[in-house]
Amino acid sequence: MSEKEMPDMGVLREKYLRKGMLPTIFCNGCGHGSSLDYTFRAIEELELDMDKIVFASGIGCSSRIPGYINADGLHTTHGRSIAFATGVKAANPELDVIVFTGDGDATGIGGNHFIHAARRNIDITVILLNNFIYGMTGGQVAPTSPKGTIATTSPHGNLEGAFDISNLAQALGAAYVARWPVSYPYQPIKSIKEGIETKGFSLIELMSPCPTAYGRRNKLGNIQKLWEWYDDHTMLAEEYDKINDYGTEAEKAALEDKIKIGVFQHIKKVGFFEAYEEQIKNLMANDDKKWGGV
Amino acid sequence: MSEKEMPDMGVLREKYLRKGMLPTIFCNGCGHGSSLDYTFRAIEELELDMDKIVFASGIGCSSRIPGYINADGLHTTHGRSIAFATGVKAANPELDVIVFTGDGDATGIGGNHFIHAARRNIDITVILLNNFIYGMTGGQVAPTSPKGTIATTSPHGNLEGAFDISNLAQALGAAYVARWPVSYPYQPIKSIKEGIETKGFSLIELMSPCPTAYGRRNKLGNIQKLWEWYDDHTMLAEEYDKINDYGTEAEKAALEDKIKIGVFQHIKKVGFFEAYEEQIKNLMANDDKKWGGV
Amino acid sequence: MIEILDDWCKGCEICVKRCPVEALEISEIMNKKGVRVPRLKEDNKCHQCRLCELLCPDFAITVTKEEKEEEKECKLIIGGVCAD
Amino acid sequence: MIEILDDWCKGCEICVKRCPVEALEISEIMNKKGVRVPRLKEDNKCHQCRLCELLCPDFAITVTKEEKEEEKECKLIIGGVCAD
Amino acid sequence: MTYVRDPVRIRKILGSKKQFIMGDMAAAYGGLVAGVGFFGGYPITPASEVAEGMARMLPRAGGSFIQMEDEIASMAAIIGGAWSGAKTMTATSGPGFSLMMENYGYAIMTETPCVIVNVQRTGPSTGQPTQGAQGDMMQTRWGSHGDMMAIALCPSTVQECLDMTIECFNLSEKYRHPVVLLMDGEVGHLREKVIIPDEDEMELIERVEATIDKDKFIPFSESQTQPGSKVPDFPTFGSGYHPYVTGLTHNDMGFPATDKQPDHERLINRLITKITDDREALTDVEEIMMDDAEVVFVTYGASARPAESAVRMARAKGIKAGMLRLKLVWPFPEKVIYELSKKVNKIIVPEMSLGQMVHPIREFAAKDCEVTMAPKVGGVMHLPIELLKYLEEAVE
Amino acid sequence: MTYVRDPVRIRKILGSKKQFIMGDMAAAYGGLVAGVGFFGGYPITPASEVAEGMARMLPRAGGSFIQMEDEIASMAAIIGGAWSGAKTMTATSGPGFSLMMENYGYAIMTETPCVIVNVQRTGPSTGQPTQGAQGDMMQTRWGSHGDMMAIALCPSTVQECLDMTIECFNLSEKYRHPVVLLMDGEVGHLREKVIIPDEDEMELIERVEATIDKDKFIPFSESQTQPGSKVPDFPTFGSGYHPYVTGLTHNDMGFPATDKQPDHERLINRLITKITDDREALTDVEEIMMDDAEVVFVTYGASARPAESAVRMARAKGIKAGMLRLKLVWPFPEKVIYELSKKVNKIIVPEMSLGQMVHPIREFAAKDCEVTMAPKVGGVMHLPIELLKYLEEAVE
Amino acid sequence: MKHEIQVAGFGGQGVILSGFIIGKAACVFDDYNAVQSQSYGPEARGGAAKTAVIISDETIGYPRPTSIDLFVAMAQEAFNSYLPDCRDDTILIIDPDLVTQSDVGRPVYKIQAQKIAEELGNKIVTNIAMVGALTGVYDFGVSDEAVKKAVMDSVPKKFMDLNINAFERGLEAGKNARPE
Amino acid sequence: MKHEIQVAGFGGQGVILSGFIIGKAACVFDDYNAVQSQSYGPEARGGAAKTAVIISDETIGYPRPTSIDLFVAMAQEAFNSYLPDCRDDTILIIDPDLVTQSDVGRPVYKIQAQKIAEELGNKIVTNIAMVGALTGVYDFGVSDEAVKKAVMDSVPKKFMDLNINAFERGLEAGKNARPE
Ligand SMILES: Cc1ncc(C[n+]2csc(CCOP(=O)(O)OP(=O)(O)O)c2C)c(N)n1
Ligand SMILES: Cc1ncc(C[n+]2csc(CCOP(=O)(O)OP(=O)(O)O)c2C)c(N)n1
Ligand code: SF4
Ligand code: SF4
Ligand code: SF4
Ligand code: SF4
Ligand code: SF4
Ligand code: SF4
Ligand SMILES: [Mg+2]
Ligand SMILES: [Mg+2]
Repeated sequence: MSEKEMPDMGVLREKYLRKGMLPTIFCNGCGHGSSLDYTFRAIEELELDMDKIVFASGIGCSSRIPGYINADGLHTTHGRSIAFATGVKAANPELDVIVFTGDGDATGIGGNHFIHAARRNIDITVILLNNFIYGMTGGQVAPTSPKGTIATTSPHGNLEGAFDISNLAQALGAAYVARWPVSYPYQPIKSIKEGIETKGFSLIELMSPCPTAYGRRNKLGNIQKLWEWYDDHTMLAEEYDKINDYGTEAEKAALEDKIKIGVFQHIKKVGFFEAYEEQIKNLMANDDKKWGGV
Repeated sequence: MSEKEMPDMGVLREKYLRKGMLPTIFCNGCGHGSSLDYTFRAIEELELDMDKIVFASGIGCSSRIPGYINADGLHTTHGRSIAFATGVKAANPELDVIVFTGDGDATGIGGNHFIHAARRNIDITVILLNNFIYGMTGGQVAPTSPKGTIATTSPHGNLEGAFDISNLAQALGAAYVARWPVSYPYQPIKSIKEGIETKGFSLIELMSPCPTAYGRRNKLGNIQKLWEWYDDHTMLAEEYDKINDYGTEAEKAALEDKIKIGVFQHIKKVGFFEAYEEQIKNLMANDDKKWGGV
Repeated sequence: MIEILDDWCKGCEICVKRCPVEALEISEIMNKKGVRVPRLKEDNKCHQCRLCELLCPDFAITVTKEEKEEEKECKLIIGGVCAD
Repeated sequence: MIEILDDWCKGCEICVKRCPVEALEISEIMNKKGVRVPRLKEDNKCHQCRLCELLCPDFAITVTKEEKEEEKECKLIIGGVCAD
Repeated sequence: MTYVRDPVRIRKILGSKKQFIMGDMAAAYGGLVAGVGFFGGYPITPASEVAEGMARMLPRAGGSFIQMEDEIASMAAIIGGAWSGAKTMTATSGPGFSLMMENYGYAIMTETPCVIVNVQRTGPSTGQPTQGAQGDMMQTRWGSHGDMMAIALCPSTVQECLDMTIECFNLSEKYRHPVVLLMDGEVGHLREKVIIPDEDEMELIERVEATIDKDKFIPFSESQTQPGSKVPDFPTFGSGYHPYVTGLTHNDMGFPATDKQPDHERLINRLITKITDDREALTDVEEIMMDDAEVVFVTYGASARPAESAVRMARAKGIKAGMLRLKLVWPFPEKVIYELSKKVNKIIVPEMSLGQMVHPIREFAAKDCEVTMAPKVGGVMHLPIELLKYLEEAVE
Repeated sequence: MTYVRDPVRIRKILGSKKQFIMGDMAAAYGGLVAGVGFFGGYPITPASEVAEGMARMLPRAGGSFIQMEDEIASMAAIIGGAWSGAKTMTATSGPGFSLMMENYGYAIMTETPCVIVNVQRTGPSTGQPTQGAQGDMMQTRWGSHGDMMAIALCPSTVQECLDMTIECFNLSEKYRHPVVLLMDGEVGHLREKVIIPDEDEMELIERVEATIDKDKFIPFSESQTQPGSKVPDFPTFGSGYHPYVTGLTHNDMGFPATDKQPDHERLINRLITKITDDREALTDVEEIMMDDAEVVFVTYGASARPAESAVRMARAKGIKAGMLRLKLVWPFPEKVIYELSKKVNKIIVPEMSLGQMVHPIREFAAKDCEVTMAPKVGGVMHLPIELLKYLEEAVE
Repeated sequence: MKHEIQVAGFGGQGVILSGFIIGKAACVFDDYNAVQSQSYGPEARGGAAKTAVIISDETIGYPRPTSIDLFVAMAQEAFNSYLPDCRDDTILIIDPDLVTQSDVGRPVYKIQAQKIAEELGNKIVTNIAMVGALTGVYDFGVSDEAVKKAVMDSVPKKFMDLNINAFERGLEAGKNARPE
Repeated sequence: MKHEIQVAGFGGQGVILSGFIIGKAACVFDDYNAVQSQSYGPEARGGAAKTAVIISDETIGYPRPTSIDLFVAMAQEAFNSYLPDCRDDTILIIDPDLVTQSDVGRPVYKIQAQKIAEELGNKIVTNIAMVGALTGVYDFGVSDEAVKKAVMDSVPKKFMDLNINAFERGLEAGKNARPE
């Protein structure tokens, strides 16, 4: 329906935001709010019925997002949103389930649910706001924090390797995987749309600036500089791969500093609940045959 | 020291087995016992001091293995062995830590600890006995069970995608990753040796036949047939990849039925605790300078 | 026309810095929280590309496509448009 | 020489089936658990490759490298060798 | 679409009316009969058979079974499923129950109806996996952080495993609270005769769904349609009510109120009093030879069986023994115990633990009535003669 | 090599002797002073500052800090670390504490010394993350499945946060038991003066390591070197003793005995009585104006502070009020409470919960002494005047 | 009326199923009460298996055996381990091919159940033959017909005939058996 | 002797630090007891911030203020919200650039702390200037010198001079200020 023009923010606010919950609790310059904006626009373009979408989340700044949406919201326990979402979907596969989660929520404490949902190809859309840090609790090191990160719990510099979440999801065969910085509006909107439309497990990893708990401590400058950081430190997957394959040594070395972005995976797979419904249908038909109809 | 000859089983039993715990509780034809044999031989070849190795495990048939070893043993809670092992190593990095775990233990309930240890490059050796099933509890479906598997909790056929554990570890950048069936003795021994020697996180995935809870229900025949199954259903990685890249369509289609085996990854990386010791040394030196010596 | 929901604006200046034609500026107007909120410059080349609306992390900007001539007037609409 | 720790043997027959020279067979000897345990065949080509020892999942087989001539004798050593 | 219970189909799946089955399986039957639409579980001895029964039967009834990645996820998934409108269930044993504690609290906080079967085994820790016990009684009441209340039932027979599972669902729907069936491994792995109730032989309480005008709907306060009920009407996901469900302290509208003392007090008081107001109505005990009893067992679960045998043996010897069996253990039947303690000389509490329910019993007993433990640990039931000895000693 | 405590270095890292710090930070200081060699934790409000303090200081002292992937892993890691010979520690709050319940039970079962700081916040569930509470008191005692005993201390001041952390380590080493410092968010986030003890101003109890001949060593039975102690000597990993540590029921040698009733009974009895035998010796209470008191508060943690103020206000009004503060809450000081209840007319239990410790207090109080709750929930301490009212009403 | 029957052997012999059949016969195909309990080895990985069935016309309180009327042993270890739990006059049945040392100074019924099964072509029905045998030897108040129905109700359709044959051959052997 | 001081403003203004400095001055650089407590907004994400310090020469029981002697407001919202907690004679200090409406019918000390900080080149030391000011305005028993030491002990070495200047300028302003 992209022919229809996108309504303006006044209209979107009225339609999608939960009255009485705004403004958000997010800090000045936090990127999390933008991801919600993009989600509204994706939903608007898809003309989905907001009565039939459930927004689930765990705990974290990012996980506060469903609180702002005028729709069914399930703000669960830290790290478990995907497991809750699996249940929501299992009990009523007709509902669309969109999970908002953080890097810590989804891959720190919640890593297991994340990988199992991807493996099972559970038909949900996960919008993961990666700010490389535990924002809500004040800036502890996250499994996504780059080596050397200064955080309240890595005051001498982080020594751990970081998860590349999209890469992990890809390795697990997720049906849809994309990564973008929130500072790019159009690509996230498109990816969220595609993610929702994809059968099976979709991950949209949005890199979201956290000036308070990450930027400040890691000398990434003020809000503006932090938002700009992504311009210099990201590269489209195609280009990245090309350099990686055919680039000069110097070009390759420069990749060290770059995060790959783009749509990494988009495959047609039977969603778990599709397969399940099929199995149920067959079992019932079998029984009916055996019993001569119920 | 491979020049020195391997002592015979009589000697190995005396040296490595814990008196009073044998015979094992494993079923007739279970492959788990062999993995322990291979481990002894790897340790024997490396001439390691059994006083300085800790064997940790979670819960499951596979996780019973440390009980049979005459060494420090930590039989923990289901799924958590790798987290316990991380603590063992953190508090005394001089100890070698070998984790015995099952597919359910390590990647079902314990998946999160597994991926985080790999990410951190925790310097432990994980010997994972993959029997595609929850053996100890009587044959429930595992995250490794192939699609269609009949298990007590997938009586109508498993619909979930299966983890390829080695592939997952590889994607996480584990320092050492190898997979073999236990029916091949020499390769596992070599891989266990290499795994122990490798700095950082090593995974040796051993496919272990479970006649009781897996083979029987999935019509893989008697013990013999089940052990032979691996001969027909595995292919060396190099060969597999070659076919995948250059094979005919028919050849490629035949890969469907094959599990890749071999050493998939073997890279030099600084182990987490190596890096940590370095950081501690620097911090202390700094303080000493500041204070003019302690 | 650009409407700013002043009380939702936190003052990040993303809109100001990312407007392709530098049409916005931080004004003297302070909202409840003491934040100085952005406004279209007196003299601006805003072509209603909506980038500011899209990027504002706080749902504070509305770009309504109206005729150029109406724009001046619209700048005066401030605060409280949608909050309840 | 092949020693079998009879009471540890569970009777899987891996040793029998995987011996490259088919030197082993299931004997009439029953252990405590009622399992018939393997033995070298009367007439065997065992070349002490140790595969059976390596593969036995129950640590029940010991292949001790000794002179061929001693082998016959060794076959008689059964059960209880190492258990306490 | 949310699962719709089809009683005819379910009855056919279950088969003949009279069966010889395990306690675990009876719980699965009970769940099916009650109308479970989604079961999420993780295997663990001695509870796996509940999940296995469900895996076999539920998809044939049109519902779904998922073996989740662990017990945390199981608990999470059944809560999620409940919000989609289904009756949901899980089953576990001690180690898994411990892992569920955080989400158990979440279910309480969010007023989510669901049923947890805990087939207790010998703990602590991995303990004795195949041996039954009654060591998770207090955990059910106190195991999650913060203020909470519990509803829990204890079956003593396989028939009760079935009937009480249905009862658990009824209470769960009525109070919008996670209800625990505190089975023990002894009963769970016992086979006995059960009679499968027909539709007209049982009562099913169904969730009160929100029906009020959407603008007027208040999701987390007293019911807007059931006068006098402190249990809010349920705004099923997908029905357009757009509730915001959170484990944070929330106001009546469901919005976070994390620094508002009055909101918290109001919420927590309601969450607890919605149950404790009915404490006496909920009380469910069985009395054996209590009329003139002077020394009594207060029991529950498997322990009630040797205790009953011991009481009969004691009566044969002329001892005025009796037994009070708690079928519902939480909320604790304070008044019954108090009144009992006024009437009898001595209360003996046989438990397959070092003593758990004995604590509230002692707390609520009048002080002139002696309350004694009769613990038995290690996965073995009390022998009737062991318990007889307690009675004999009491009257010596 | 296992961490070796260097008191001089630690003292320098901590800085001046008199400081103005938070309760959380004081716990980190206490851990450092006690000789923690490994801290594994996961952030959570209001406990994160303990981990943050450790992250900053511990590596400088030569120890290691790891932020684990969750609280389950944190608890696992500190148990593993303890077996490598280090003193180990974690810190969390309600939701994390709930997640630790399984491994907490494992630590009890395997007799692993370690310290858990729980900075309690308002629950249940996510509740009010930034608000203090005292809602995990009973969970500490009953939160894991199966039979268990707890050792837990409650600080009322920041100085006590430091001192009691050291005490927790001492008890943990002495009894080989996971010990819980049950702070509340109020005290945890309060700043006060603390005096850092010098080496000669404190006593540190160190682990009794196994020294006996390896062949004669019995890993899970009474001590072989400390006559009369039920606590076995500790066979540190790497020292050649080759213990097999399991959460399964095990015999004295540590081997699984999962179907042996006597082994289980023996083990569990020892695990519990090694602590409860010392119940009276462990009892640690503070008495305020108790000599002639007729109505008393029994308190602990932050609540003791407004209670003390209220007692002083009451005394000024001529009311014979007093206060008994429990510094060690578990094992429960049964005798002290019983004796107190014999002496006074009324016991009032102010708690930042709907009432938790009031249950054992009521259980162990003589029945002629009235025991009343004085609950306050929602993250706010009782006001002294609120508590004064309870006293006034009591004497009316 | 109350009967306590204990059957013991190795895991994999179908010992539990045999108890199940007896209990089911009593309460589904006849109208008694029955309880069946079982004991596992450490983790149910092979090893010993034991089941006890109590049949009564009254409600059954304590569900474990306290006074065993009939003990069936299908393995030597089981026989040795559980004989002490029996009364002096407990009826004993063994399969002499599985329990070779049964000389305990009192009469024992010897039923070659495994042999019967092998003759029928599949060792797997040893337990069913033994169910037949014990029904023949010991009258626990349930008709042969009811037990047979319980067998039929408890085995896979495919192997129905085999199982019925095993049961009947066992029953016959039981009826003809005399204690030795 | 007992003093209760409350400082309130926005998150990010260093309100908590200012309370910390006062408490530290009292108990580390002088010999009193002090407790500092703080209140957070929902999840400490910006929003309001408030801290209270109690200074006493006796043990401090209840650690939250019950009778505020001095209230310092560094934001309008804070002023409005917490004024009701004050006594009628509580001394009030505001920064008139941050609290523009302070006309509550009673005298208020007005200290342009933010302006002082801006003049010194960095708004970030507003809180330190305010610490100086309140020390100048209100005698809570702790010497100026002790407060200064606490400032020096609590700020990064790099910004020592800036902070000392801010403190001293604030102190002077405080000493000279008269309630308006
Ligand atoms: C069981 C549990 N452990 C810890 C916490 C504390 N906690 C709340 S949010 C959070 C981190 C969130 O990080 P992330 O998911 O990255 O979200 P962000 O705030 O960065 O958007 C933590 C550790 C909790 N609420 N529950
Ligand atoms: C918390 C918890 N949940 C469940 C169990 C039950 N349990 C024990 S072992 C096991 C599965 C083990 O499977 P795997 O790791 O694959 O080992 P295997 O037995 O197949 O070798 C399960 C679910 C448990 N002990 N603890
Ligand atoms: S702490 Fe970071 S992630 Fe959280 S609201 Fe602030 S800027 Fe956003
Ligand atoms: S159940 Fe399977 S994995 Fe376990 S011991 Fe038996 S064969 Fe091995
Ligand atoms: S609509 Fe475009 S041009 Fe106009 S102000 Fe916004 S960003 Fe600038
Ligand atoms: S982007 Fe939005 S919040 Fe930021 S300054 Fe502009 S209007 Fe304000
Ligand atoms: S040593 Fe080799 S040849 Fe000899 S029996 Fe064993 S496998 Fe056969
Ligand atoms: S491989 Fe070992 S266990 Fe198997 S039959 Fe041979 S000796 Fe016995
Ligand atoms: Mg984050
Ligand atoms: Mg397995």
